[in-house]
Amino acid sequence: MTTHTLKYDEKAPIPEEKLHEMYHYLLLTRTIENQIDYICANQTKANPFLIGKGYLSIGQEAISVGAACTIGEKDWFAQSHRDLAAHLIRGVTPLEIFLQYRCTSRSPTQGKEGNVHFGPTDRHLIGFTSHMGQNLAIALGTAWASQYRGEDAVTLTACGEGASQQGVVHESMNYAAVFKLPVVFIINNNGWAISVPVKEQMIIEDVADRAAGYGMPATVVDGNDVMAVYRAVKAGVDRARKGEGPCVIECKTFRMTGHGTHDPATYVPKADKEKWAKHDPIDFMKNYLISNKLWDEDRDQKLRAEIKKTIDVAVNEAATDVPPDPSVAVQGVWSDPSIPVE
Amino acid sequence: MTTHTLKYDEKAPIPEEKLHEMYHYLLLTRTIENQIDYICANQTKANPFLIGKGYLSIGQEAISVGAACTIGEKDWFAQSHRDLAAHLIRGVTPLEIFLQYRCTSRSPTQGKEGNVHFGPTDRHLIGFTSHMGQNLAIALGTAWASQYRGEDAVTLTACGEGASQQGVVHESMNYAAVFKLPVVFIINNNGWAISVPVKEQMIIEDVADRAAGYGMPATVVDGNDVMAVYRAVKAGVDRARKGEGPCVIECKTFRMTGHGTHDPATYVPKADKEKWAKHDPIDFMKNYLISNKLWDEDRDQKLRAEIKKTIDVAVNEAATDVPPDPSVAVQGVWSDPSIPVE
Amino acid sequence: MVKMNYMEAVRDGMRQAMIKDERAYIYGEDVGFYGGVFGVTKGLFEEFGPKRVRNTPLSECAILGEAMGAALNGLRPIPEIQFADFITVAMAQLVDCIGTYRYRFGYNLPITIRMPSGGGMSIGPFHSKSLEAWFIHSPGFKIVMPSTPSDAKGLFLAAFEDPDPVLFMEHKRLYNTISEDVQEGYYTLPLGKAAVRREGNAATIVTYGGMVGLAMDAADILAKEDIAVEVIDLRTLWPLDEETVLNSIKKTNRVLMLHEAVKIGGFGGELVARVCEKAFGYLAAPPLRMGAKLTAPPVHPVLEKVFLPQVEGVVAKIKELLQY
Amino acid sequence: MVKMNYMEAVRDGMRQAMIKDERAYIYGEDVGFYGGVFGVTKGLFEEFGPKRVRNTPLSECAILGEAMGAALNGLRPIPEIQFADFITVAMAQLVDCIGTYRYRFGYNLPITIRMPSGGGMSIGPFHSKSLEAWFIHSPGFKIVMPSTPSDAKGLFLAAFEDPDPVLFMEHKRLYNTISEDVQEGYYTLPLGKAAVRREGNAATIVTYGGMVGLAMDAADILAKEDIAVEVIDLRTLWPLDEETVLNSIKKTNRVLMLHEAVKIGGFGGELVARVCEKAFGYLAAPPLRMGAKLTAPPVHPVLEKVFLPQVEGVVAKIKELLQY
Ligand SMILES: Cc1ncc(C[n+]2csc(CCOP(=O)(O)OP(=O)(O)O)c2C)c(N)n1
Ligand SMILES: Cc1ncc(C[n+]2csc(CCOP(=O)(O)OP(=O)(O)O)c2C)c(N)n1
Ligand SMILES: [Mg+2]
Ligand SMILES: [Mg+2]
Repeated sequence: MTTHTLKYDEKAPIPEEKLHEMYHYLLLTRTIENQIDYICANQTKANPFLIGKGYLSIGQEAISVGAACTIGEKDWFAQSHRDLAAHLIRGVTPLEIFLQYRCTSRSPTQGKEGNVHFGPTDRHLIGFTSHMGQNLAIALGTAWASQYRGEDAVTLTACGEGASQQGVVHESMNYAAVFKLPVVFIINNNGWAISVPVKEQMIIEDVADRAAGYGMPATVVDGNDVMAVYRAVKAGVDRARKGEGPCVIECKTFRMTGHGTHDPATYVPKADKEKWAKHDPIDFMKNYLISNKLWDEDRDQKLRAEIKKTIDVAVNEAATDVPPDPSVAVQGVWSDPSIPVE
Repeated sequence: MTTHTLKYDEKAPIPEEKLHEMYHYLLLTRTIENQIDYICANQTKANPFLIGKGYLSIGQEAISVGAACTIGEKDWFAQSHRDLAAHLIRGVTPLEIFLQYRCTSRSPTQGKEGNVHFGPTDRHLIGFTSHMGQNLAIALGTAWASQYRGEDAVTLTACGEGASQQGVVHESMNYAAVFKLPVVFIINNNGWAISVPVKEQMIIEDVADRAAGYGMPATVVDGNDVMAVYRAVKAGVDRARKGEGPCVIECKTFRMTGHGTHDPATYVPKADKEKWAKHDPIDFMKNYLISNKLWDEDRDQKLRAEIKKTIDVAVNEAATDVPPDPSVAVQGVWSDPSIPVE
Repeated sequence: MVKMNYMEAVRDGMRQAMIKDERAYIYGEDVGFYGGVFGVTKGLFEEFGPKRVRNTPLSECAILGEAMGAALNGLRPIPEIQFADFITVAMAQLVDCIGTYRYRFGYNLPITIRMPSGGGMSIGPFHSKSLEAWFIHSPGFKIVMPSTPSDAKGLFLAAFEDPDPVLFMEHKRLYNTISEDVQEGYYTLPLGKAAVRREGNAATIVTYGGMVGLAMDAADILAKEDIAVEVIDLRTLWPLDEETVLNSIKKTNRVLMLHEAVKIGGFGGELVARVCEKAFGYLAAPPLRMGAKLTAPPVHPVLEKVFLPQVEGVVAKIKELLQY
Repeated sequence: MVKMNYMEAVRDGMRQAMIKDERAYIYGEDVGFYGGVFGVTKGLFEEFGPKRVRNTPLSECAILGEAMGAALNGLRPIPEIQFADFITVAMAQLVDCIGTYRYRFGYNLPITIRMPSGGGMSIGPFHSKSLEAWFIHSPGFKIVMPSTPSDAKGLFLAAFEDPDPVLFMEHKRLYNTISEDVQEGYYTLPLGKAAVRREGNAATIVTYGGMVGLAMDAADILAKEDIAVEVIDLRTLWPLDEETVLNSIKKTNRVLMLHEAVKIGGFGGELVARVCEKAFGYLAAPPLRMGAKLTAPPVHPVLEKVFLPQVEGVVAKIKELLQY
């Protein structure tokens, strides 16, 4: 085979502000999602605060944080359904997130969409479609357009290991390789596709092994170590930016919640969950920062308090929003509003 | 990676009758397809003898012959559109082939289908659907049913290198590996998908390299050496029959005709064609047989004359058939003929 | 008789098929020990074991390909497409391979494809759709959309026995919301036979699946104004029980076609056109339709209410018919 | 004016778009140096080079995914689906991702998807279909099915300029069979405007694409019996020029909806239902439909003739309308 492992310096220094930024987003994401989880568990069915379920990234935030922190405004992120962090990093506010979940009048998707079916395109995110791996194909186009115009923007795109068994993922990876598109494919391997464990989805250990079949380099990283994710994705991004084509980065992690907030996930072996709980991405990063004297408990308390306040403000603000106007339901299918929908 | 090359004895002896059988089918297939090619080139548009175009396997017959000769009646072959030989080996007669191409009243598909959109299921072939890689997914089911009942039947399935860029092929290979299905995936890599050369379809050399990404063994063989194909596929079949799961066998060959009989294929570099012409699967086999004293010119002449006669008889017989009765057009959608189609 | 909700009835249908016929097996994403994302297959894994109740990877093309090959090789597969909406990733296997096989090659494909359909649950664009119109326009399918527990079970077993591919489009909003006494053991109800759910002579509502309840509610409201609406539940969309529909229209002379699917390009248009072709002279008013708007199904209930037909709308349409 | 056949007109449309707008590019299977399997893109590779006229692997999901991403990132992609029939392998990208994006997220997708459609060429089940009814039932698409070279060019350029995804379903049987004088250079024709191809007051035929010629032939035959049929060519199926259709029916009081797609569940049903809803009182006879049978398109011409509408059938239907 002509392909190889994506090489990068596993000890490459990361600027201190970047480390702090990543830690901040880890905490921010976790706190928002804990809040969503809490609300979903406690709201009444008759008068819910949030509509529908939360599909959370609790325990696997480092992937989205590490990845999204490697790129800039001009770049794109065609994200998965567990990429709340990428939204925040690309400028979506906690208020927008809660409004999106509330589906109320000021929601960025006007109440037409809910929860993770989101991704404001003006921030170079791609609205998520339920059929899972589809954003990998869309990433081909954002990347191609950059290449077409001779720009050096890159596109990140992500999906779960479950989605990676879909046909569209195969087509997308091969196509990216053929046209040497500036795409970095990120696989969030969290061990489960709803209730189906990874061992029943594929018999190989690593989705990353498939990259060789497209002529791309790949690597597997600890998805709960945000610095490892950052370094690997950054290497992929740098390569892509130089015109060297796509690559695959598989991030091993674990889904610490149910598939959605409705799912108690009793099918997940306790031992697995406990093992991964000991390797929480936030604790891991905090330990790293503290033991390297880049952080202390005092600042930590302060940051957490600040984040809590931000979120409280966002939730309170979101609470004031009202249901969408019914007329919204029939608007926006076409640019020309005179085309009938009935 | 946990996977490996499919190992087999590249010098494994092949019984003499098998060698003769394979040579016979190589010649029979070639002669039928030459006849189809000739008819297509010479018939009038207004009153055609055959309806539509021929999608021929000229120059790559050894793949279908070598593969189909490894299995028995109880086994299945979910074939590609260049597997005429497999049809013949599984008992379809030259007359049926010409009737199928003529689309007349006695055609096995009653004139509803034409040319390679064929594959009588009672002979454990799967009717071909144009969307290319689809038969690989259907092979999962025939194989599963055998496994389910505890039988040791295997299923061969085939597609081109072009089709192998489709999503369905990815899903099928992974799925077969997960359930350890008795399937042998055969890739006919003939260098072209209509006018698109393999270099524009993928940047790897061998489709077979993808097998590792599913945890299957694979091998690449000279697709114009029928003995090599036979040995490799047989190894895959034996493995599958023992319950050891699927594998991939890529057969390198070259499309010596246009994509169809309508296509002069002026886009194919002359040098490539000339190179492969020197490695014709029939000449190759004939040389092998003669130099091993298993064959002589005399027998060869006789066989060719016999085949020519068989085909002349078939063509003449097919010529007597009449167009289908118009009523056939609206029959057979459902088992219950009273369900309206209008 | 045992009281069952709609979900339990579908499950019992599957269970009876599995008990009776060794060739039956159930598979799809999450249908194993999890019992499916709605719980429909709960307990079947324990009862029938991993060979006959099997999880699959997220690979719908492979799932439907398997169904076809397994049916050709003697089994009677019962695949699940987790939400009908997701069939879009496997349309070639469904419409091109499965739907046309019998016509092209003459072999039966006894496959029952379960596809939970329909909306009204605030779960938005890709978990709410009713796509039956696509499949009626495609040759080769029988299409069942039951509206009651008894029908769900009896029609499931008829679908299972049928030699042709059947799309069994249960309505997920009904799973836990309706229950009734259901016959125990194995029984079938004929495919292609509509049910007159309520008799009346003022106007006819032709409907099916998730909209039968709404039609009955509208009929209740109208009954208070002494307007007697006949409600026909098609149960099987194809083959269509045209006779029952036409007979009703010959009596009431007014008809509303009601479905949850998008109205534009929906099955209602086919019904209207067939009625025009076969009973135009009986029509005292234009045959009308109600269905969803031509948008993606929106999430917020306020919006989804606009998207989907509502009872007031049905009542208004019937009055429109009467006042014509 | 230059004499062009239908294929040349489509090609010229593309060429004009490519000249005028740097954001335009053409891609798909075999569209490069080969010029496409029908020859529609012939010469464009040479003129615009490999970046703007690009072959792809056999990967329709990737092709349409690319279209969407490229449109969001500022380009104006012109992908080709080699035969409309093959769209079944990429329905999720088309219907779910592309079709709903504007409604859900508010961003335009200026994509022109070329999908050669239609039958009558003895090329059977998967190279002959007319699938427009599926897309009319799915939100977000404009659908163009031109019947003349001038329309093909002018409507292609309008589709290209349009901010929304347009399905441009050219009829492959027309490629070499019709030609006419076509305006040179860049021009557009409005989407959503039907053409009255022939005036008449006895009955109206509403049709489009490959069936316009048949309707005109039938009108010729009927004219000999002094029956003046009005023929409306919709040109754009959605948005629908309802006004032109209704105006004609108000005049003729009799209408036949004619299309090449399967009749059952086809667009004809939608048209009939809309006419009933909006002009029932004007109808002197039941609005009728003609379309293909609900089978796969068979190969042999004798069978395909039964499958597709024929001129004698159209004539008979019009007489049926008149004799009602
Ligand atoms: C085509 C399709 N089939 C099935 C589903 C239902 N479904 C939603 S999420 C999911 C599992 C996804 O697993 P993975 O890709 O690993 O992502 P994770 O949820 O683990 O992050 C499934 C089967 C779907 N959304 N789309
Ligand atoms: C889904 C789909 N897209 C496109 C086509 C048109 N098409 C027919 S054959 C072919 C190329 C197939 O190449 P390959 O699989 O290598 O087979 P070969 O013809 O070389 O044997 C294409 C693109 C098709 N039949 N189906
Ligand atoms: Mg997962
Ligand atoms: Mg090939």
